[in-house]
Amino acid sequence: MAKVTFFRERCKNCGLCISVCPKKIILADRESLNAKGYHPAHVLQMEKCIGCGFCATICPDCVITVEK
Amino acid sequence: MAKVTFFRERCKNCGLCISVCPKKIILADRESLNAKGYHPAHVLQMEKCIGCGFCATICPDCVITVEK
Amino acid sequence: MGEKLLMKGNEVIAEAALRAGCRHYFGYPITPQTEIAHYMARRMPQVGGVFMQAESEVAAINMVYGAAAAGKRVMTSSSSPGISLKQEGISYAVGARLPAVVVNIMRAGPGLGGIQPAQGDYFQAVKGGGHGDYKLITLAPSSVQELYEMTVEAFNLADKYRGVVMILGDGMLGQMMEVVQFRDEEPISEPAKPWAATGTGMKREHNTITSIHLDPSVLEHWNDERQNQYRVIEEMEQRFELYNTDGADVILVAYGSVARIARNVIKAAEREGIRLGLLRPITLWPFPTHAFEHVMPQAKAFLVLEMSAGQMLEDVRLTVEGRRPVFFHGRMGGMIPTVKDIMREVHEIIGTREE
Amino acid sequence: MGEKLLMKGNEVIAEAALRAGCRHYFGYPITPQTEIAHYMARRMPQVGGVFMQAESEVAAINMVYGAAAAGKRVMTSSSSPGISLKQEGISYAVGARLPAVVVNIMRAGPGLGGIQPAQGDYFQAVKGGGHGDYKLITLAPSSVQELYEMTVEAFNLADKYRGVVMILGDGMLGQMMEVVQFRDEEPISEPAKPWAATGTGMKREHNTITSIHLDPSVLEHWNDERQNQYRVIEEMEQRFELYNTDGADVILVAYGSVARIARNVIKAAEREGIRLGLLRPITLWPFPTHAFEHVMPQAKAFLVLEMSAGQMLEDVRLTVEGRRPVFFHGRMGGMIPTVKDIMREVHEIIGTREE
Amino acid sequence: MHHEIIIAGFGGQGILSAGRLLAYAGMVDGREVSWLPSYGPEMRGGTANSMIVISDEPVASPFIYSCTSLVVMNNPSMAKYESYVEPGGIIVYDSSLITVLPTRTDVTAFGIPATMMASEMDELTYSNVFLLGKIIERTGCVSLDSFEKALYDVLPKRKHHMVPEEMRVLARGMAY
Amino acid sequence: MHHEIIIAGFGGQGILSAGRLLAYAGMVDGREVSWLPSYGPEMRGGTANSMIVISDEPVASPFIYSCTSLVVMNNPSMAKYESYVEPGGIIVYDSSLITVLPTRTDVTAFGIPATMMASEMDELTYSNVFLLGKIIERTGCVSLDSFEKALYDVLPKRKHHMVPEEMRVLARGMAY
Amino acid sequence: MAVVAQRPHALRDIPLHYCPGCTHGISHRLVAEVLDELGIEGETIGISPVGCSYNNYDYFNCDMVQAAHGRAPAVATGVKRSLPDSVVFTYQGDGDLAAIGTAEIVHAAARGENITVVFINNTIYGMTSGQMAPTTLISQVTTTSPYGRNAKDHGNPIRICEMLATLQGPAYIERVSLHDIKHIRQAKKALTKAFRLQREKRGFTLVEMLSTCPTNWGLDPVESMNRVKNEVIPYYPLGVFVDCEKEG
Amino acid sequence: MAVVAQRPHALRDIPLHYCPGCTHGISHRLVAEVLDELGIEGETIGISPVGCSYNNYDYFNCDMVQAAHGRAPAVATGVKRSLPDSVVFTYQGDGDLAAIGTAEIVHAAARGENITVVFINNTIYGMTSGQMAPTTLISQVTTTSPYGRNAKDHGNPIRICEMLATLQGPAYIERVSLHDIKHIRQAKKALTKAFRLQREKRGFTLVEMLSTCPTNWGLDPVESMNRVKNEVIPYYPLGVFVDCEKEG
Ligand SMILES: Cc1ncc(C[n+]2csc(CCOP(=O)(O)OP(=O)(O)O)c2C)c(N)n1
Ligand SMILES: Cc1ncc(C[n+]2csc(CCOP(=O)(O)OP(=O)(O)O)c2C)c(N)n1
Ligand code: SF4
Ligand code: SF4
Ligand code: SF4
Ligand code: SF4
Ligand code: SF4
Ligand code: SF4
Ligand SMILES: [Mg+2]
Ligand SMILES: [Mg+2]
Repeated sequence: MAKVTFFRERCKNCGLCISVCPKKIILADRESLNAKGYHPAHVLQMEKCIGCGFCATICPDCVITVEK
Repeated sequence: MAKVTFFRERCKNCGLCISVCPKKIILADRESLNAKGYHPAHVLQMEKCIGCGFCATICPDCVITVEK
Repeated sequence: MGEKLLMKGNEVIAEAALRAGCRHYFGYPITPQTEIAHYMARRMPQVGGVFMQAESEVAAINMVYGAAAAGKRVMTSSSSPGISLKQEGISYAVGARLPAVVVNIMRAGPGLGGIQPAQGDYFQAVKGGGHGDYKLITLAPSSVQELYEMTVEAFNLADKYRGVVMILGDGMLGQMMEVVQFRDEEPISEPAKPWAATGTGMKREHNTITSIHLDPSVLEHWNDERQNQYRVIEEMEQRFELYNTDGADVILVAYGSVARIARNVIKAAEREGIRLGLLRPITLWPFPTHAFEHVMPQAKAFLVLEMSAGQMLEDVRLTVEGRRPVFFHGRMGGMIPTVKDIMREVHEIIGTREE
Repeated sequence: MGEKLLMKGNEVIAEAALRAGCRHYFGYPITPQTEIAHYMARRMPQVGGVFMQAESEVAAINMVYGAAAAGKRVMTSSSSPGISLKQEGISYAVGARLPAVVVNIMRAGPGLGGIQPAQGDYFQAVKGGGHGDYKLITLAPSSVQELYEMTVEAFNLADKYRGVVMILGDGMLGQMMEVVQFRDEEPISEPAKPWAATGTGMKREHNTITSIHLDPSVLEHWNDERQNQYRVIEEMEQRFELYNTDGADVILVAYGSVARIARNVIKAAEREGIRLGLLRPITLWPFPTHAFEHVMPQAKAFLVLEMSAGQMLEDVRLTVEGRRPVFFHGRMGGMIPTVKDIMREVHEIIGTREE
Repeated sequence: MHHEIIIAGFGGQGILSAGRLLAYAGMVDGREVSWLPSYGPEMRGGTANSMIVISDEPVASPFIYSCTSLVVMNNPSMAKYESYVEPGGIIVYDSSLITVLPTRTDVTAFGIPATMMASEMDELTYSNVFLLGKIIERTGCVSLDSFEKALYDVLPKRKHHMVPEEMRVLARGMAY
Repeated sequence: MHHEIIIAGFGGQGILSAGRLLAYAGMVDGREVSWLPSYGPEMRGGTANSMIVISDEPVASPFIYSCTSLVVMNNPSMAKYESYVEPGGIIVYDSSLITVLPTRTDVTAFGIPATMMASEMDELTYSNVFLLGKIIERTGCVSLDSFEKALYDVLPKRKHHMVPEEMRVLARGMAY
Repeated sequence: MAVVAQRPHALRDIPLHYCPGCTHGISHRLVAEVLDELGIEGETIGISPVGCSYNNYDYFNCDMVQAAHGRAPAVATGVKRSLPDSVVFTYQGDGDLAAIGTAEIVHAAARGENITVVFINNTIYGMTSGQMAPTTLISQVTTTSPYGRNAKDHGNPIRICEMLATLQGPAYIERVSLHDIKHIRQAKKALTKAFRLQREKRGFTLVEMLSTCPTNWGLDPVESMNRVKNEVIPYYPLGVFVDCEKEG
Repeated sequence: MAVVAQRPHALRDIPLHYCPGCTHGISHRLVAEVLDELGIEGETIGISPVGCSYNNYDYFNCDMVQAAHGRAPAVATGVKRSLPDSVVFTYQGDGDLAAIGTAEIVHAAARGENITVVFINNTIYGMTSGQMAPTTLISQVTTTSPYGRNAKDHGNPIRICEMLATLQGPAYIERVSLHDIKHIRQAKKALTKAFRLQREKRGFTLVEMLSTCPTNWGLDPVESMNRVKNEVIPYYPLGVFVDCEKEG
């Protein structure tokens, strides 16, 4: 199983990780805002993650660490 | 017959006209110096001139007028 | 006068240039003056003029040189580092006697520095940041309305004296919005330019625009003529404002944005029963020495306020020449002088003088 | 001291730089200083240094910036128009606190102007032709021997204060030949440069060389530090020569080439029984105010001589501040002041004072 | 009357346009006005503020060292500007973003979760309008009619259809 | 001793190198010397001059307004510099180029057809050496030994073989 | 569990100031990864431009020098000629490199200056609020081409790789894109090769990265990536323009 | 008797200051002849460079504007955008155009600025006494490459026509030579075409003329012509690089 960690204070909710995730499991957290005023991205069903690293590859802000 | 006129005060004795004259009739006048200190070019046997205009074409200083 | 409009200083400069008949603008983007270019980019095509974003400030000033050589009213604008790059071109335009308007909306330096307001390019403007002996008429507006009026004026002066006129503002003036009212018609005076390179039409001797004179005596003569002209300008074109100076204990000397803060200082002082005056140079060159003669009889001391380490200060000292004490308060780096700090200086000066 | 050599001023500058440990030179050709580049082009490869002809003066000063950032002793040279183009880069180098030596062998301006000697870039050098509040230590040698000594000095001062040092000469100094004697060993003091960008080697925090500080208070603090440093320099680094000033009726003030003509004037005056003195600023910034205090007690008047419309004149007036009359004689355009004309001024001054 | 207002937060939160609207409305009201934006190097996300003066007298300096009202939309700006507010003045802040609450007791503070409310309406640009509503309600610095005119004059034509909604948002802010 | 010498003509006539040779020779003689070239923008054909001071005292200004000796190789330079010569001084000119002869009576003038003579030797660079010869002969500003050493020191190695010939040319100039 | 992706060492652990979705962040990470993987962080000196990435000297862990607008190649030349065994790269926007810095990039390339240029082409001046760049596409609306760029007034956009490829100094020039995972990976390959060739002293290397500026394009980050794919790449074809390893 | 060759009207009747045999004089006459023959002297504005031809404003009979070193294309742009119906040409040396003026020539070309550039490539800085230019040939000795230009330190010479031909702005670019009668005639044809296309508002035109600098080459004028033929042309091939009439 893969593990994806988000450094939520760094996220700017740009949506790029969301757009490239082959499993479509990344979403912006509409319930919360980080200090910068963004709804940070997070993974909803971590078990579906295949650890492909696409999200981290495209994230411009080094928000994401992927482990497998 | 062709006629070649040199504006001798303008001549810098660069030798270019001499080098291109197909009839080899242009020479520097070793006997005289113009005010700039150059031996000006002149034609020795004007009758051999074919009025080709080569000399005027290459003269950088507009020294030469060719008529035919 | 037209209706009241709320406009940005930078945009007003652009609009004023258009109203002054400027149809050629060449520039390169830089904060905090970019809105001038944006405005020109929108409006020039509408009025049949030319807006061009040059590949660099160096290219821009040389395009200005070309358009001016062709006899057009022309302007460029930039901010501090960009103006440094234009120094060679400015010196050339002066050398070739080309009328042009150059706007510097100053930011903090040196180097890339910061982008907040500063007045650290005073020396560059009035002493000549380029090579050789030359002067630029340098106008220092202090409100958006004045940005408008001075810009129109700049074009007239450039043509009148066949020289480069600089408008020296700062980021605060360029970025702020204030109410402006435009005149219905501008007082434009544009002389004929028979010297311009517009093509001979085979009807006259060829014109040449050049700044090179290899014969020193010719070049000296050219320079002597300039210096004579400069003396005329120094006599005729000084502009300044005196505010509240009668019976003032201390005369504040400030230009541009800082002069506005000085007004707040005067109010604050009034509340304490201290009477301060303001001597506001509007032309930085020619430096308004006449203004000083006006106030000298009653002035006890001068306090120069600048957003610099003290540049106009030197011109004040050259003018006062030891006849009165001259004090200085300056801020740098984009910091804006505060009323509190200035009042502290005022107290000290008055204390000093009361001994 | 080594043997006597007959050398050209420009070549001596280059040789002196090499002796001062400069192994990096970036320049762009321009009359009348090109021999500096020619000399460097010949010698640098022989000593394992870098001579590079840049694509422009702008590129050259930015290469200087790079080499200085890498911790090297580095120099560029040019003449007036080329120095104008370097203004942005000079301001950046100061802003990034990089030690470097810039040589300006002045010619007549403005614009393309002429190529004969002039001193019209004094303001540009000492007031700051670039944007922002900064100062360059500015050295004004007056002989070929001094070109040598001052060039070595320039590198030491640049490193000592981490700043840009300018050598301000003119076409006459650069082109003339005179006898020079080199020392066997140079008094080089080059401090360690732990701030330089040389690669971290993964052994230290990364170094950054930058001139940008967007926070105004940070940039102001940076500027305040500079101003404090400038005050130290003003105290410590003034250099000047006093010649024949004791009991002089009039003190001539002149630097560089013109100071040599002043010596002829002093001789000529002596023949007429008039005693003139010479105050020769060697540092133009810091301006040698101390020298004036030395001579002020006995000086009756000052006569400033320049190949300009009167630039150093302002610094003299700022220093004298009305305590003595200050007169001026200047030539422009590449014209060199004559003994006769200066003597005429002297007579007038003395006449005036005798009334 | 003499109002000195600072609006501060991140770039992209409409800090500058909110201030401009106020100044414009003030002009429509016939006052002397000035508006001074901060201009950071960053297009989005940097801190931004604008300073507005609305007065019966000519505006001396558009740059102000204290204010009568403060609108604040992020923590750094609260830290920086809280002390600027004159005694008796007001602070209106976005309580959905601000976690470090104002501590002063000589001013009145209002928290409105403006960004959250705007986010719920799916129109983030409304967030500052909520806050402006409160300022206008408490200080009367500009009239509602002028504010509406300002919206029409300042917004591009294609956004004019949003004006009624913006006025409703303003009213919600006033009433919060 | 104090000699102020001007050498003037067209660029390309060796005006500058001739001056440099004199200054160098002066240095070898143990004098104080200076050499100041004019530097025109033109590589060839423009006017050129060099000013040389050879003295027992330190040289004040290398730029001179008058001279004790003048070497002149074209008409414009004659027009310009004739008046520079101090009374009692000398003028040496190239009579193959100069058509406007000196008119002063308080100086001594010598015409030598130097360019023609050099042209006949097929070595135009000798023209100035003829003229220098005359100056040296009349003024003794430098010694012949020093001049010869100057030639060896100043000329590149590959031209050293010309030195004896140059000294002969010099002698011809002296004797002309 | 093994780490698949994380912040590289050469990128410092501080927030980036770029707008949401701006690809500057991606190119930063790629450069840093290459420094890590080639093990050259300690011998590298980077040159920061003037542009949105003006302060990337704060982001990279190697020594950094901030340059005047457009002059990074000259500054890099100064550094590299001083420290010939170091690794020197410039990071430059399209305004910086293709407008004001034209002379400097052309001559660094012509000299075969042994440096690596990371060229971020986002078809606009990002930092100064969206002016037209030499690379702006025809009909693209910017703050200084409000009616859209047109060839008659503004000329056609300059293709830098193609232009520099006519010179003999460059050892390697490639144009890549950052608009999707596949292309990001190719971008990294190109960067790796460029830095490797520099270490081998093969001469001038340049990697142009087609990038986005969501803010000034007026598009959201995902739309911006699509624009690169659909509009930018067709004008700026991807590929290798010079490769000294192919030719030799 | 008919006149075969004489001074054209557009060239003023005063002596030229150039060194003996310098081809600047030839290119001046050619430009003037073209102005005469197209009958455009009266509507032409020429831009003088900084270089040996700095004062050719004295030589041409049309209106002339002297420009700062390298900036002639920018000055020409300012003139042409002010007087769109005039004919504007720059006359620039290789130091002027290919070194300090690189950005200006590239961008004038890229914009398709409707001007004609007469580019005098004599592989050297003539005026300032023979320094290396970007066009100096490998192993050529100059005052700043006293050991001969070498590719490692100085890079290879830049071929301007080839570089500018990658842009879309140019309507016509040709390289010609002035070393003999045949080539001088071809040079004139190229110039004529360039000016004609400008009048037809077809865009940017440039004619590079391989020229000599006998003085700084240390060769006599005839040897200099031979050098052009034997050494310069092999590196700088003659021919048409862009021709809008061929392509359309
Ligand atoms: C000499 C000078 N001119 C102009 C500027 C203003 N300026 C800063 S960044 C920039 C353009 C940046 O565009 P680009 O290089 O494309 O970088 P981006 O922001 O798009 O990444 C300009 C013109 C400056 N700082 N200095
Ligand atoms: C800003 C500036 N830099 C340098 C110079 C000095 N300069 C004058 S001409 C020239 C080079 C001329 O070479 P080129 O353009 O090839 O013309 P040529 O003389 O060979 O015809 C230089 C560097 C100058 N006048 N201005
Ligand atoms: S690693 Fe791949 S599957 Fe997992 S969240 Fe990221 S993009 Fe989606
Ligand atoms: S790509 Fe990065 S910054 Fe963008 S939404 Fe995903 S985690 Fe946040
Ligand atoms: S016209 Fe021809 S043949 Fe006659 S002199 Fe000239 S080159 Fe010789
Ligand atoms: S080409 Fe002209 S200048 Fe040269 S020698 Fe012949 S006539 Fe004289
Ligand atoms: S303005 Fe554009 S390039 Fe700059 S950070 Fe924002 S999105 Fe990126
Ligand atoms: S120096 Fe060269 S280019 Fe200049 S005029 Fe002389 S020969 Fe011609
Ligand atoms: Mg960009
Ligand atoms: Mg050349």
